[in-house]
Amino acid sequence: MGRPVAIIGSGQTKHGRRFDVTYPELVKEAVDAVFEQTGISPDDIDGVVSGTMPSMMEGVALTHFYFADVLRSVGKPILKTETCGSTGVSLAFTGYYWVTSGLADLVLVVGSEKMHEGDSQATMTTVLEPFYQRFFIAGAPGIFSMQSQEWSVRFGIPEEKVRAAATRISVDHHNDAFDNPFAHIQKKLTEDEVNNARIITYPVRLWDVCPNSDGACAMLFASEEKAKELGLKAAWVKGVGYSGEEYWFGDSDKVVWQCAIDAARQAYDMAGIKSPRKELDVAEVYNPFTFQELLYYECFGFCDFGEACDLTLQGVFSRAGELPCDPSGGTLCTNPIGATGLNRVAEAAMQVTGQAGDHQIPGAKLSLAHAMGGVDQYNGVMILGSEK
Amino acid sequence: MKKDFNTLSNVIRLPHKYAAGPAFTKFYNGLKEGMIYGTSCPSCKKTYVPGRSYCPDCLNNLDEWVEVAQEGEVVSWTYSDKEFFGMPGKPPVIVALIRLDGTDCNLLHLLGGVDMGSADAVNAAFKRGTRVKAVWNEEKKGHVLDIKYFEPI
Amino acid sequence: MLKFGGIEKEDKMADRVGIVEVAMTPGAETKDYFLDQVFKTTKEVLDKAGLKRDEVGTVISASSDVFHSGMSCANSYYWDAGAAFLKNGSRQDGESLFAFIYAVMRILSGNYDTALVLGVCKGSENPENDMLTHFFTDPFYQRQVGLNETLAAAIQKREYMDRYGVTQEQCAGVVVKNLKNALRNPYAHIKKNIDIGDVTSSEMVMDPLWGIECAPKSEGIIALLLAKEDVAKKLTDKPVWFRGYGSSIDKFYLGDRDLLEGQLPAAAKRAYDAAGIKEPSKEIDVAEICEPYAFQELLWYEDLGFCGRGEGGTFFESGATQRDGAIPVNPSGGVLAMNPYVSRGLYRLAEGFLQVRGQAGERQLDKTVNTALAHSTHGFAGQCHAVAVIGS
Amino acid sequence: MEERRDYYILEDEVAIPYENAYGPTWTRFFEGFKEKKIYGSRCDKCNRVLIPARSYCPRCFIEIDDWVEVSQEGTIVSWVLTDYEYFGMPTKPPFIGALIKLDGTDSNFLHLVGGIDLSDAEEVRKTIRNGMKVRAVWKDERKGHILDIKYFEPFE
Repeated sequence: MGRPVAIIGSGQTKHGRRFDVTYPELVKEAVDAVFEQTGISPDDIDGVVSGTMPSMMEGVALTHFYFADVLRSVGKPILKTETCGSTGVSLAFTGYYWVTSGLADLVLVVGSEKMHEGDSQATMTTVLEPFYQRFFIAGAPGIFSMQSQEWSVRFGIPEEKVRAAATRISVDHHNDAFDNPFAHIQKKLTEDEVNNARIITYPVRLWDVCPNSDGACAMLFASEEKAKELGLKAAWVKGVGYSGEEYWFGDSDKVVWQCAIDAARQAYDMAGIKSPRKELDVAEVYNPFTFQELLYYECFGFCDFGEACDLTLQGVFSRAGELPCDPSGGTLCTNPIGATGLNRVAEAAMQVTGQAGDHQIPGAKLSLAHAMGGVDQYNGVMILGSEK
Repeated sequence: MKKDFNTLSNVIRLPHKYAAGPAFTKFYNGLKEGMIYGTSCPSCKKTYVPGRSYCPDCLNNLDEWVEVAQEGEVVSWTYSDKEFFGMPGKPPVIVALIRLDGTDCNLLHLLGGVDMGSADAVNAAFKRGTRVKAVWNEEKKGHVLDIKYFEPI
Repeated sequence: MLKFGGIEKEDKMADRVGIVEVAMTPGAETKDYFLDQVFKTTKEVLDKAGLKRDEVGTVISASSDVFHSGMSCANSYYWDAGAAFLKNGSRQDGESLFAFIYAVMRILSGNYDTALVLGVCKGSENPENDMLTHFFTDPFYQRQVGLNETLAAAIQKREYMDRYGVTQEQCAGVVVKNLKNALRNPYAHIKKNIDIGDVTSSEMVMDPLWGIECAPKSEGIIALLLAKEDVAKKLTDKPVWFRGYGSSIDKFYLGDRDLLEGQLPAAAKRAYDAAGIKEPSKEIDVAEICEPYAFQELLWYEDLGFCGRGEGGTFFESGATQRDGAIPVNPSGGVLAMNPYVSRGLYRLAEGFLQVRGQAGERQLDKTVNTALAHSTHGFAGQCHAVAVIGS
Repeated sequence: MEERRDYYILEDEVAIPYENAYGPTWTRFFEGFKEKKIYGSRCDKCNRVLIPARSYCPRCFIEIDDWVEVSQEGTIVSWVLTDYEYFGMPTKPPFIGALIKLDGTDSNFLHLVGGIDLSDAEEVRKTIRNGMKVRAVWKDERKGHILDIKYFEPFE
């Protein structure tokens, strides 16, 4: 094991259609926020990690060049991490490894996306090669619909029950988002509105799907000595896990989803977690689609396969439940892709440091953050704790 | 780029809408009026052009807008008589760094108003420090190339 | 003891990281399918080390979407071809030495015994590099003026000649040296025996840059296997050790920068400090420098501390950087001979590795090579630099 | 946050041309298509038949050169009806994308399910289900392209 690593602050932008600023200006908002919140001088940073999803989504390639000034990285070492949808959590891993390896004491990590400047589905089409898969997968909704459909059929969960559980998740999270000042979509929804919303790709309806958001998230990773010296509240990195599967969508099972199971297992092993539902106080699960959140409960061992719908309907994963999931409203309400995973980590860190404001889970000491990327291809999980 | 083995053409098309934000909007609006705007940083006292919302040195937010001189000195340039992707207009073209009077950075723009028949001719017309001034298009659309080029004074 | 991906590990940090093996493709266009090439290269490096796929700890790759055959989220595509099935991996964008240092970090953390580092760029499937570097620009200002990497380099070159009296002949000399060195390199893409007159009489692409002074667009898939000290010693008799690394990035707008006082000295200082190098020109036995434009090699000599400011041209003329000089630079032929944009940094590192191991074939230097430097740059006029020092 | 209408928005569309090499693997696979044959490859080690045919097994990480012609019939593993359109979409909606387990293979083949009326989604959902048998329907004119198979059509 390397040195202990602490997250000592995070900054998020307000999310939405941010045509009031340029892309670097948006990034600057998050970076400025984390320095303001912590009182740390940018001069004290040893290095910077930057990341977006595919940089061509916004029509600018290798965006660390574009953001060099606003990242406060001029004259400093820089890394640029990109792993598709899981970029955010991979960014956090890069910050973690830079510090735990002993090569840096204080690292700034920044994720961003300005999705309204591009076309997300058109971009995702280019994740698929032109020989074979590109013709058959209709953007992200198509993939997730196939996955959730296969899952519910395999475990014999009645369509109505899946719908009811997904609706519960949608209504709850859109409600939760009112308590998150950074959230993009804040909307009071009734069950009827969700159930009868426009179909995107069956069974996915409008309110089952995350929005396109513009936003950025910045975070500071510090060594133990540095964290003590600065005297800031720390969320300690207790575990990291990441796993990826074959590129071809048909090569691996997306229901008993090995890369999701493995990512969580690696992180739990490292954090010494045996019984995640009991031991975790809060989870920020990457939930671009309501149905996928249900599947993650099962893959992450929050419950057995086939149980997620029942437990969701019993309120186990609600704000007041046994293991609250996405009290921030999650990806479902806010999705600036390259920042989304980092938002999950920021929220998980805020929870265990008691800084989550109106969506604080009282007494949270151990939290999980997660992101997913590729064509249902990889998952990353980070466990944070209030104690080293 | 036809190859002697079988390839599949894979043309990536992506639509974009770039938010110019207040700073570029103000800069473009200035160009429409035939003015070049910069911003000054209250801490380092430097003036940057194009005007922008933050100082690249201090990272302060900037809101002190100043109209800058339309004359300055050539710092460096390159001449090309070949077409290249993204080229402004048709060849030949001279792209240059120009230090406008009173500013503290170089403006990337075009040189012109000289014989552009060959590199030798161009290199005879310009030297480091050659004084140049902005030449504007008749019709100004709020675009960087509303300034047609900078020509020797 | 902790478990990572099913492998039991000792609960302690690693102190040294060694490069165990390397495999790479030649630069020329092939009709091979992308994934087949990635698989073959990855398999080759594992076979050389006698390692099975499931024994690999972590996989860190470098690739960049615009330089990636028209595929976004580049690492999705080659994830399994790069041996990463059900592994904990990640990817760096733009610069492959970034992937190297990230892999080093993962081993130093103690979480992994071995790391596979990949650089992936099938240049033959991409349009011209400058069509892609054009998209490094901001959409509002520099893109409208047509900026790309060659254009930025041409402007930088004129400033360099103007401020320090560096001559066209000196720049041409770099082309001659590197393309000639490449004749010995089976992995090089462009190799030629030419003289200075051939260069100075060739066509200008962007005055004052000749076309031949600009790096080509090459194919390059490369894999290196790294391991912590005790594992490295088990896997090979001749590990080459990581000694130091540094990187640094400059401001974005070309006009906000002094193009001759860039960030390479800062990057180099970090690497030298980590490696304990005080006099680079004496302590470094071979340097592999990233010179996508020939004149940049001269400027980078200065920035790396091989000679004083403005002396790059005369230093070159002294012969110091020739194969038989005091500090040979780019015995592989450098980037002028082989330019797979994203993976070129790892190609520099691989050449340094082979030279230290004494396995550089015909291009092996006629002296003991203990310490090698690998440098890479990307962005306009060297906006970002990375330097790695490795040694026996 | 509200968009400020008085700030400029620069609109642009980029088209970047790439040329992707088929290489021996795709060439052989698509040559098969011209002759109405679907090829998979069998891994010597895990004995799985993988489709599309390929040169290596991602899990065993060994080279494969055992090409086998696979069945043109199989079962639907999962499917999705797509009836929305976005920029640059390569297949015009409505269409059904599906994972199909071809008989005797060990990975799922991604392709279209068709040959039925797609205009009414409710009707489609009554017709198509997981586990349903489907078979390949070929185009008359085949160019060595993935869409030489028009779609897979249900049969019982």
